[in-house]
Amino acid sequence: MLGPEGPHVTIEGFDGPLDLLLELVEDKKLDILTVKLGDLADAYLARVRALDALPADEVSAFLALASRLVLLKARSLLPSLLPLDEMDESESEEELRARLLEYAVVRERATALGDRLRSGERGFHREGGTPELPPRGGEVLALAAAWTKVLALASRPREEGIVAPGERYSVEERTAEIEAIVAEREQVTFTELLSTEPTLGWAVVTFIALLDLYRRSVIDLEQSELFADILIRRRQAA
Amino acid sequence: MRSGLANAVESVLFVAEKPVSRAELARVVGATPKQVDNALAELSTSYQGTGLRLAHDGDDWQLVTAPEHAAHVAAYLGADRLRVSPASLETLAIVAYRQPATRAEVEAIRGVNCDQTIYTLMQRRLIEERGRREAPGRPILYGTTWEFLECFGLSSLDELPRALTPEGVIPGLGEPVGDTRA
Amino acid sequence: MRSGLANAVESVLFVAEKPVSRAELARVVGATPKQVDNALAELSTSYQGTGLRLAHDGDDWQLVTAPEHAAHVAAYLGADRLRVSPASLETLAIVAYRQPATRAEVEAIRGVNCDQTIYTLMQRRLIEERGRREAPGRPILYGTTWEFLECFGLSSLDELPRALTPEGVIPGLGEPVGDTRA
Repeated sequence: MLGPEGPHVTIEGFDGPLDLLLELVEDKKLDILTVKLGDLADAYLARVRALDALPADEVSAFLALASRLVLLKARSLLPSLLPLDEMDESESEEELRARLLEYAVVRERATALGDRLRSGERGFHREGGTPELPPRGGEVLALAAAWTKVLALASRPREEGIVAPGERYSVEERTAEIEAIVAEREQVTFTELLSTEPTLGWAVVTFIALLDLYRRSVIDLEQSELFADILIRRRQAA
Repeated sequence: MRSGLANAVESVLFVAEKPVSRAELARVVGATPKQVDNALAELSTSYQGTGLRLAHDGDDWQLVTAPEHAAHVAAYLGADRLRVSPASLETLAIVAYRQPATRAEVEAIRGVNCDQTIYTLMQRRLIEERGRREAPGRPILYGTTWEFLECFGLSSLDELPRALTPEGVIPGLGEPVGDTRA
Repeated sequence: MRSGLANAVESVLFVAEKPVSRAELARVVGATPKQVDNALAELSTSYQGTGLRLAHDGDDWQLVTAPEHAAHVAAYLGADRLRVSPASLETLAIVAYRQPATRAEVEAIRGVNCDQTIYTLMQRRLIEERGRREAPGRPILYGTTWEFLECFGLSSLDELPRALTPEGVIPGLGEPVGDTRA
């Protein structure tokens, strides 16, 4: 038994008066349906007597059943002495038998359940495992397309010496170029600025030039959302 | 060959972290409840001889592992075996076969006070409250849980082991339900 | 008819909250790794035409739902949960096809700073850290995750579609790995 069973006391292996009575029936290999329950009175009393330290709240239940069994026994021995209406008041043998039968079924079921539990053959459900719910529904073809795109981007003619783009492109020249473009068109996108020479070095130089122009308040930069194209706008004279 | 609907239901039950009702299944797979019933029956059959089972408690459905592989799953999860005292098992048996049942009914059958065993079973989540009976005193009704089905390796209450002894009808307790199930 | 071992493996993978290694599977079902391989192959075949799939990342195995039922699963879990920007998708593609990859490599290919996209992808658990490269600065290596496979309905990285154009070797970045798989 795991955990406290608290105030419920199991007396010498008996879970209650009915349990003890059923035990007697089974011990004596009697059939609940045919046995005269009153005949068990002596054996029942003997077993109750043998139980030491009966807890107070259980005693009455044991004794109530014992007295009922004694009554049933007395009635079978001296049927004429007991008026009929009095018998109706007490629990009849048939009622007790029905209760015992019901209890026998419960105990059989409890045993069957206990056997199942002991066999360890149980089911397990899935806990789910991903409480934050990872994203789903990704388009694998979109992923492949993105890969294709970056491959195309990466395989474009590259400037020699990716490490030192400044040697090939002049930030000053590029700044002047961009200044001329916005002076003429008012606004241009970053993508457009890159399209003339789509290399990494060119992009870096263009970006630095833009930062410089922004710092000098020549242009305003706008980006509607992260990774959206950058819009370069000529700043209006104050 | 399984139907697409059965597979859709399977996918949903697989990701579900709790039992899914028939109505909810119908909604998410875009089918009628009747079609879902067929899909569930189809799945249930196809899980025979596999490591999975389709379990249900009323109209709620859940995928669980097959009881015969419990030892391996327990080894993986490091799960302890559940122990229940004989006294608690009796109370559990009464609740399981007669549910919903009140404490008074359980005590009438067992002939002893069942406060503690009911408390213990509630703590282990093998039984739970199921509202109250519309009767004097409005006594609490108890029924078994999903945990109960899982712990005992049952796919549904229909699989409760049957008793061999014929069951008596106790006056005042109404018809027992256990052995009249299909 | 499936073998008992395949069913045992299925039970364990079903309850597992994360991918289970071949060695761990062998331990809990009490079989040799070689027998586990056979059981996994058996399972993989039997999931054809069902709502489940057996996915693996190297020697780590996991049960997932079949990609064709993603819509129903999403309907159950609450709408389409994937929102990946084109920029993030590019970064993800680079990591997926070249893994493990460093941030510098991703940036060299995309030509833009990728701090934010890498952070976003990490947060969404589509990529994860995979140790560090033994090189100056010991840069962090990134690779794709289980969630990535699930998200894109892939059973393994071998199933990544090939690039639509012939892939060149990118100077200074070493051999690409994506299309040399399979």
